[in-house]
Amino acid sequence: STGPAVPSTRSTAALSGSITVFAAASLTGTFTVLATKFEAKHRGTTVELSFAGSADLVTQITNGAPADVFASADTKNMTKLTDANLVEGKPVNFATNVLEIAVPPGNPASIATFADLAKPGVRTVVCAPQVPCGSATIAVEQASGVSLAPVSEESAVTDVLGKVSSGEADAGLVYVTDIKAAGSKVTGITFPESSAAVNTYPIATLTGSANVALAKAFIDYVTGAIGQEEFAAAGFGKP
Amino acid sequence: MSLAIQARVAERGFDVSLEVAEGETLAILGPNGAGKSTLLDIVAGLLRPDAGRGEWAGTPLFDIGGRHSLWLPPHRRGISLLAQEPLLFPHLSALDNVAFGPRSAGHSKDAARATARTWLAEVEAADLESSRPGTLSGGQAQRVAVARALAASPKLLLLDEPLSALDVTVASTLRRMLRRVLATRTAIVVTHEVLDALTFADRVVVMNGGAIIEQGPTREVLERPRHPFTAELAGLNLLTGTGSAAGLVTSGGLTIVGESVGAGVKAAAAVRPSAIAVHAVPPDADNVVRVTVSDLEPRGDSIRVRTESSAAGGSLHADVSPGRAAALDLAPGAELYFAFAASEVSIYPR
Amino acid sequence: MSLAIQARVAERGFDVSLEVAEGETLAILGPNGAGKSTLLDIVAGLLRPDAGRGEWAGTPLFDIGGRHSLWLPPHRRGISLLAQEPLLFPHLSALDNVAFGPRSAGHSKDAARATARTWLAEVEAADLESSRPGTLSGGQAQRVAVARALAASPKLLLLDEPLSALDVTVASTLRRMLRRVLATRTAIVVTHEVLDALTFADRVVVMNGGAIIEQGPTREVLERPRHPFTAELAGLNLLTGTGSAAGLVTSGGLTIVGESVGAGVKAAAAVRPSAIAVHAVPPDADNVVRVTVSDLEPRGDSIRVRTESSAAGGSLHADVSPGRAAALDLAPGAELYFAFAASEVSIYPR
Amino acid sequence: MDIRRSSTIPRWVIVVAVVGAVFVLFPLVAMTTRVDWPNFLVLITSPSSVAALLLSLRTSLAATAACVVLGVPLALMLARTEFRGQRLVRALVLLPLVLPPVIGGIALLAAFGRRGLLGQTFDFFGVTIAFSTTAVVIAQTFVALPFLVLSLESSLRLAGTRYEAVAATLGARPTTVLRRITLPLIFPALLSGAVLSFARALGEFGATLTFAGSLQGVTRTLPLEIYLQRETDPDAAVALSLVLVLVAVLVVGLTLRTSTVPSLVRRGTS
Amino acid sequence: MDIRRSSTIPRWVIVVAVVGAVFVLFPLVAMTTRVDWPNFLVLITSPSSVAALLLSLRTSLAATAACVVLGVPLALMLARTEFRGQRLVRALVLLPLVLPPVIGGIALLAAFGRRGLLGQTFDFFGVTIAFSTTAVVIAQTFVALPFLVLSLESSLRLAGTRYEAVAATLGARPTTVLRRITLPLIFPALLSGAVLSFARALGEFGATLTFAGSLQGVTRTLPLEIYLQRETDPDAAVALSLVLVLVAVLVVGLTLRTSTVPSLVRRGTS
Ligand SMILES: Nc1ncnc2c1ncn2[C@@H]1O[C@H](COP(=O)(O)OP(=O)(O)OP(=O)(O)O)[C@@H](O)[C@H]1O
Ligand SMILES: Nc1ncnc2c1ncn2[C@@H]1O[C@H](COP(=O)(O)OP(=O)(O)OP(=O)(O)O)[C@@H](O)[C@H]1O
Ligand SMILES: [Mg+2]
Ligand SMILES: [Mg+2]
Repeated sequence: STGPAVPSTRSTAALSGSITVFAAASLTGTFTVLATKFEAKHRGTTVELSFAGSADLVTQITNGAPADVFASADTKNMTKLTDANLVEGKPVNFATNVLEIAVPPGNPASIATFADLAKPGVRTVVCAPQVPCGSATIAVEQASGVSLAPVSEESAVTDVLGKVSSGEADAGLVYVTDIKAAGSKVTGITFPESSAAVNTYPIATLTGSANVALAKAFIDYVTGAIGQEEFAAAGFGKP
Repeated sequence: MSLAIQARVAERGFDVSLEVAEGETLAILGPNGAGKSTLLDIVAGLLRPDAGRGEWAGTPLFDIGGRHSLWLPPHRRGISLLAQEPLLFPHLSALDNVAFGPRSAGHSKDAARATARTWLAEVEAADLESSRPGTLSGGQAQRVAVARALAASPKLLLLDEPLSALDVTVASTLRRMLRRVLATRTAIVVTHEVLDALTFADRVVVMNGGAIIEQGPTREVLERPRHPFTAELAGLNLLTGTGSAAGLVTSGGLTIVGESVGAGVKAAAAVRPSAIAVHAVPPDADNVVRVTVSDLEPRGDSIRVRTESSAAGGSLHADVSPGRAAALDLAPGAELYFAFAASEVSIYPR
Repeated sequence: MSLAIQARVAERGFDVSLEVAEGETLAILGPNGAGKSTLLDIVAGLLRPDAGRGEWAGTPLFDIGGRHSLWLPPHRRGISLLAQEPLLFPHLSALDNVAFGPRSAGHSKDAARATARTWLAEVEAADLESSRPGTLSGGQAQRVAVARALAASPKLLLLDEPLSALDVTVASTLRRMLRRVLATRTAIVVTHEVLDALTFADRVVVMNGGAIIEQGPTREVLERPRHPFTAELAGLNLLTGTGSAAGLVTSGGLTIVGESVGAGVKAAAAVRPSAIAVHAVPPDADNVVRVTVSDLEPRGDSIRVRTESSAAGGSLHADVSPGRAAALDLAPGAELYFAFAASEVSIYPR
Repeated sequence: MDIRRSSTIPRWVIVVAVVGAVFVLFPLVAMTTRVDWPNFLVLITSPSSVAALLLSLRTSLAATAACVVLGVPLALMLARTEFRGQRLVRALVLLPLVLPPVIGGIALLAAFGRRGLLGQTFDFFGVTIAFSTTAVVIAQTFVALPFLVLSLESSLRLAGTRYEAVAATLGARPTTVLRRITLPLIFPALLSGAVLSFARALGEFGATLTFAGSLQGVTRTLPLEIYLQRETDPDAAVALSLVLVLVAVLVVGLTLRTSTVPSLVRRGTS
Repeated sequence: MDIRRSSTIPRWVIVVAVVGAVFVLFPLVAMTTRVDWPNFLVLITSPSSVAALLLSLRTSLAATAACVVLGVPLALMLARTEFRGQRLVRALVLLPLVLPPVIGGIALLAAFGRRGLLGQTFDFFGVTIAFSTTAVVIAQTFVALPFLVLSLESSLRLAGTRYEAVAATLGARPTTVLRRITLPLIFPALLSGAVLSFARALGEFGATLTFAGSLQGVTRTLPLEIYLQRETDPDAAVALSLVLVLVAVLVVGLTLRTSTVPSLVRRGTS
């Protein structure tokens, strides 16, 4: 995506060409903004973005997808790539996230605490243990001693949010940033037990990259001040 | 229990009104495309006319074009149709095809099959009962289709060329069977065979171009045809014209001597081809017509001489023996004289 | 350019070997299910026999059962088949149906259509050229199908009941047209009409139960039938037995007086129904057969009396006038005497 | 006995057909190279896999039945009647085919969900559809129905109405005609339509996920299980897919026989 | 003129058909209640939406063409020839139907990907298929082909070989028979099969995502765009789905006309 032609005073002549960034779907909003700003800053560069679930992206990359940078929603998926020797250098963590309770507007089931989610009659939706937010949920359950009986274990955050915002479920466990992104569709309820599971977002240059310089520059930008500002605005925590 | 139909199908130029009395068997004759199958389709309820009304046994069949349109679906008419194609259900055996009607009438499977077996035997197809339609020969399929139509034991039976595709032996057996079966039923039978009409029809209707052009008791229509098609069908020579004291004067000015039907009356004269003597020079006879040979056709023992005659206003034909044909040195284009006695001519108003 | 076929289809009990000379028109007669259409399908290449070989104009058509199996596909045989059903291509107009053959032979669209128009005119269907098959009457479709088969101008033409479903006028026109067209071609025509065989066949083959039971020049086979089916077809009474000095002795012990073919020879006697006089008491005649009436059938001018006779070893029929029928008080079951002169009997070895 | 059918199709058609077949089959073969064969049995016999397979079979069968029950009448209505807006209805019935699966689920939620248009009504009767096995069947039926309807409709049109008309003149009531003539005649098409629907239901994923959720033994069908396994263990996902493929091949192979083709130049066989 | 077809189908069939139609249509209607109408135009005219729509149309059309080219011969081979293993081939060709879309993508990668079985070969010729627009078309063709093949095969069987046989006796070579008889006769079925394929290609998501990736203007088709939009703005996703639905309705409505049904008791119309 080519950004608007904002005049830039600090364009670096060394940077040119284009890179493709594979980013977790939950980063769609922030990365789109960051890429635009980055292109404006370094005129003549192009940052192509491809979003999908982290696991999808890993599959694509291992199968030779032409990507330069990979931003994962968890360390587990990044590890798959480092194990496969597809990562150039060490991945850098650039953001964290914690769980929050999402309820439909009006909070029909009157949820106030994490323990409320286990009350009979409350339809709770969580992520399946296989996905990052699900493993986080399990960690929180273990830490708090509350065991949930969810009506559904979704494979993606979006699906949990969908169930809650449509009113199908009374409550769901998702990340803070997801609730923020959903706007008025759901209401977030923070709970102290969430600190038991902090999710980390790593980013890395890939070995197949044809423009390592630009890739490194983009990663620097993301982990830099402007990037952190953007992540904070979206609700992410510091790495 | 009588049928009265009056129907019009604009697209096919079809406009017919017809009545069939209870127990009567009506034969429909007519050239290809005359509208015979169309008529049966309308009566059976497979074709909806543009306008008209129909009634059978006191029940209205349809009434179209008035304020309230009425249409009785085929299955509620109690009328069974043997279409021009056998159209046997391909997934059922011959027996089950025939048993279909009785089954639909609510009979048990066994009863329906028993009935079906009886009818298959009637059409000499008992040995085919377990065959699939796909493995039947043309004539075998036709026989099973006839059995199927009859087994439905309808109050009104419509048969479209029931004996087509059948071999001579079976055709004559079936013709006799139909005579027996139709004697007690109301039926309409489309046929191209005069013999069929003679064997089982009480009355014939001759159609042409979507309309009825002649009708009446079978023998009367066939012996006194008013239309060239009917004459050809009956195997007669037809001369049309106006009655005169001597007999009849054709539009070509030829006088046919015979019994008079009164001067000025529109009349027709019929002559059997075998009653015509063929001569190379004008003979001495009551009636002599000069003709030009158009075609010669071997017919077993005899040769049919087809001719054109401007005086007679059409074509005439006569049968001669091969010996006579050789003696006359017949060939298309030859000029001949057809002669026949006044007593061999039948003249009647038309 | 002659055809030689020898083929066996076990499933249908079909086993035939047949030759057709160049330019010859062969008529195939036989009851339903005799295997007539099967034979044509094999020659055309639509049915693969279990065993046999075929050759046409020096080219092998098939050779099955030997070491090397050979099979020439239909489109490379130069043989066109008019099947028993018209099977017009439903998506093409009548004209394009007829033009299909010429087009496939590589002619230009216009040339093919011109040819098609000629043939449509020949079958009196020129006015139907733009009609879709779905809107044709049964006879109209049959005519177009005939035109389509002829327009392919094949070297060998196979016609399965070409004149079925046609009205009398068209049938006689087409019969004459076929006589003209087939005169110069090699053709096999399946028919149930003796008249067809007489009109255009040089030779007839009579089939029954998948085999050829009689063959020979048309007139000879029809005048001296050896098989009851052929006799029925020819409209003759057939009595079979052994030759004797007086003429022939049937298996029932009845002696038929006529010319002798030699004692002990297997022989048959043919008598025309119109040559038989019907009597209530035994008359004085060369031949008198006692019979029991099985059925009466009106036939226009006359009534056909069908009877059974144990002495004659089968059924016999005679034609009587309605007046005579009334005088004899005919009814099924009545006992009668059939009488005929020795000169009216044709006795021949079989 | 009938014509050796091979002789009527041009040879180049066979060549292209083989290319087409290879195009479809090659990826499937290639997939087997990605299967972790040593652990194959362990992977596919895990409790969650077995539960998912059984649930998938149950729901797909139920969905296929629902498709037949609803789809046959729909196809008949489209093929055998004429009414205004028929083309629109045909186009709309096709839609679940083109809807991205997830959006199909959203549409179902909007209709039958707790806050959906009919949700109140259901709630009133104490019925909750979401998160239940019923929801899975509904989602599968929704996406699979168009397959049955479309393949059946074109067959019904091709079969024509001639035999039905004959049956009616023999006194058969419409229901009898349907049962004894129409359905038997198009049975091969009905079967292949049902198999198509079954296959589509078996592979259904997005709408189920969105509309029904994903709980082992209740709503987590095999495709959902595969999707989930992929997060942790792509090998297991491929192995499970192979199971799905095998089930499908079995079902399809056992039901879709080569139906007998009517013989050639015979009357009455149309 | 022919029989009023409505009279031959029982009334209860209509009732069930209406239930079936409502079952499919109701969720679609309900979906429109979830559309953010005030922002509808803005949402669907964003550059990324338009790019996705255009890409979807282009690739779906290409995939449909590929389906016709490969599918017609395949259907002919399945319907008109007999060979050992035919049932297996038929079952296998059906598979892409049942494969969960993502697994379909994995299979395609295993076959045509850079590390796939054929990848080396392609690489050698300097061709990279995966993650290109070609890959999108391949993925769509892979999942859409079975639709065409199956609906065509049953129609071919139903149509029978009688007209083809007649054409052959009139001297037509197999290719002529195919072009002038077989294809015209089954044209309605071919059309509906092609529409089915197009619709399936248009809605294709999982295999595309895995095999082709999601790059705006290159591989991000409308379903992928919808998926992505859903992460950030579910309303936009629903609105875009509506666009997809409209496109599908248009295409289907314009192509699938009520084909004329052959008349009833007429000869030669089969
Ligand atoms: N479906 C149709 N649509 C339009 N016209 C038709 C249709 N069917 C028949 N016709 C036309 O209607 C006329 C009458 O056809 P019909 O089938 O009734 O003739 P028929 O008397 O039965 O002839 P045949 O002796 O050949 O069977 C013909 O001119 C025919 O072309
Ligand atoms: N497809 C088939 N499969 C098996 N048997 C068949 C098949 N077609 C025909 N037969 C059988 O083969 C025999 C010969 O049939 P064929 O059609 O050749 O008879 P035909 O002489 O043409 O009779 P018709 O005068 O009735 O047309 C019949 O007994 C018939 O039942
Ligand atoms: Mg007719
Ligand atoms: Mg035959």
